[in-house]
Amino acid sequence: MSEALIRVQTRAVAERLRLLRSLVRETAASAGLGDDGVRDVVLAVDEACQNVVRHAYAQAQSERPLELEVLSDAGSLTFVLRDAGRAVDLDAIRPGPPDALRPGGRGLYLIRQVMDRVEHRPGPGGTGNELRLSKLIPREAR
Amino acid sequence: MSEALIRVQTRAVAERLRLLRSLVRETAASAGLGDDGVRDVVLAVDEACQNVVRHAYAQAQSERPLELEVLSDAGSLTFVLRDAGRAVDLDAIRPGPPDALRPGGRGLYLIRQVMDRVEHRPGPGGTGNELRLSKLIPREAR
Amino acid sequence: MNITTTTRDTTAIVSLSGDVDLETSPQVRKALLAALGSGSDAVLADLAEVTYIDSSGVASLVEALQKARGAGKRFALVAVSDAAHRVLELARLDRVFTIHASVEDACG
Amino acid sequence: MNITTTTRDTTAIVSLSGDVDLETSPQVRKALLAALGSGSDAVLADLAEVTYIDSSGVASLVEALQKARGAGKRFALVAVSDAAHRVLELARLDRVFTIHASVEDACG
Ligand SMILES: Nc1ncnc2c1ncn2[C@@H]1O[C@H](COP(=O)(O)OP(=O)(O)O)[C@@H](O)[C@H]1O
Ligand SMILES: Nc1ncnc2c1ncn2[C@@H]1O[C@H](COP(=O)(O)OP(=O)(O)O)[C@@H](O)[C@H]1O
Repeated sequence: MSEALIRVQTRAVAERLRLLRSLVRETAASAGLGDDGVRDVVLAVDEACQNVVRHAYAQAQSERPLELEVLSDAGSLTFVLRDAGRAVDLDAIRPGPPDALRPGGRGLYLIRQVMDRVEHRPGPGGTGNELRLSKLIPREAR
Repeated sequence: MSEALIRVQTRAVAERLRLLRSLVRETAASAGLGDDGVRDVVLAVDEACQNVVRHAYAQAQSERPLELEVLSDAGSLTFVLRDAGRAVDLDAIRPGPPDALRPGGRGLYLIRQVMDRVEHRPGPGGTGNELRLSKLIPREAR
Repeated sequence: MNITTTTRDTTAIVSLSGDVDLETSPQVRKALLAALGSGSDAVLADLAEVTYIDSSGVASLVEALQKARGAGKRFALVAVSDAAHRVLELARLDRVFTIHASVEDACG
Repeated sequence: MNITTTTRDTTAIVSLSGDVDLETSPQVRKALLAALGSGSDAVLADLAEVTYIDSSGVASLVEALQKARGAGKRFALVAVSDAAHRVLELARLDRVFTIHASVEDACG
């Protein structure tokens, strides 16, 4: 049984990412993830949030909801990220290590490197995305 | 015009207060409240949240929603705290400095000492409370 | 939050570090009352490493002070961090407690 | 996030401190490209004080590297903090950039 630790709603703009990171850091640390685990999870969730900021909404769009929910169970921590943009098929985007000399295109790669489980569900009716990022908690910290 | 920076929903239990404090700290710091202002605001919002934890719900109650919203405008930062407990009349509780030798009863006093505006609205139909705590942002930091 | 109790002659020193809040103050209360219940004739709460304290933490200190008075024992705060001092001030308790700069000062 | 550009002989040193994220990386990009556009024949990005860097920050570094190569200039990272190094590693870029332990090492 997983428990919702917290649910956060904000506008998907770059100025909120710092705040979201501090929230992720705090939940990951209290879940027992250790410094390296905390750092990796903060990166992955930030990359996922920043994809919502950059890709989910048209630039001019002022309504740009982003919801982050943190779920915890005995063995893992899951970050569920929801947007209300156009539903996309993220599973179709499976690049290997990104081209060293292309500046962009590293977000999903980093997320998949760092998290133990990545699940994407396009929203019903072509609207919205739900991305679930899970990290196992080391046995000795549970 | 005030802008909602973030809205957070969680269970009103002592184990979530640390996370809420870190969120308050981060928003207060980015709003430009210096170290002392940040520290005071963290205390006030924590005291308000802990009142929800201790007083809003019966101990055995497992559904115990607590919502914290942070609003910002050019001149101030407002923390809106909502519970779904029995509506109370907090304005009726106006103690002076609490008795030095009574352990409890200091929360509202600290909140009123530290915040520039404290507004309480009992919810409609006798259910729920909304507490709005505002802090002015020093002119030079706006 | 970390609590360590050490003894120096007949004085018990309860050192707190981290955030003293609604979640952790019950342990602080327990440690202070245990120290007062032991053979020591004075108890010092060392607040040097306290990064945060709320009204529930302050309530534990007040309760310890009361219990000490009742038992004719000495209770004092030591090396109060800025964060803790601010809250004592706001709660108008900074003059109610005896406060020493250091354990040495308190014992000397 | 703070960016300071200093010059030592013909080398420009862009020192970053704080979090390099989607909000702040545009400034980093601008500072790096400006340093590369100036008269200097080498640019060093000093990452000693970088507390966090995301893919957009990494992208700015990659863009600077590309531009340096195009212009026949040297671009290297210096004193890379643990936080930044981890991300370079995850992005498989830790071997793509030239990395020096210190500005002295890089200039020597
Ligand atoms: N929330 C999202 N909504 C729409 N498209 C997305 C979303 N997240 C990722 N994408 C798509 O996936 C692609 C790959 O993302 P990523 O690996 O993070 O690299 P980058 O964002 O730098 O292109 C993006 O270019 C975008 O087309
Ligand atoms: N959210 C709330 N719901 C119900 N009652 C509340 C709430 N907040 C405060 N109160 C009431 O106000 C009183 C004073 O609160 P406070 O000054 O924080 O001291 P204490 O909580 O230690 O009694 C409480 O004892 C409680 O009866």
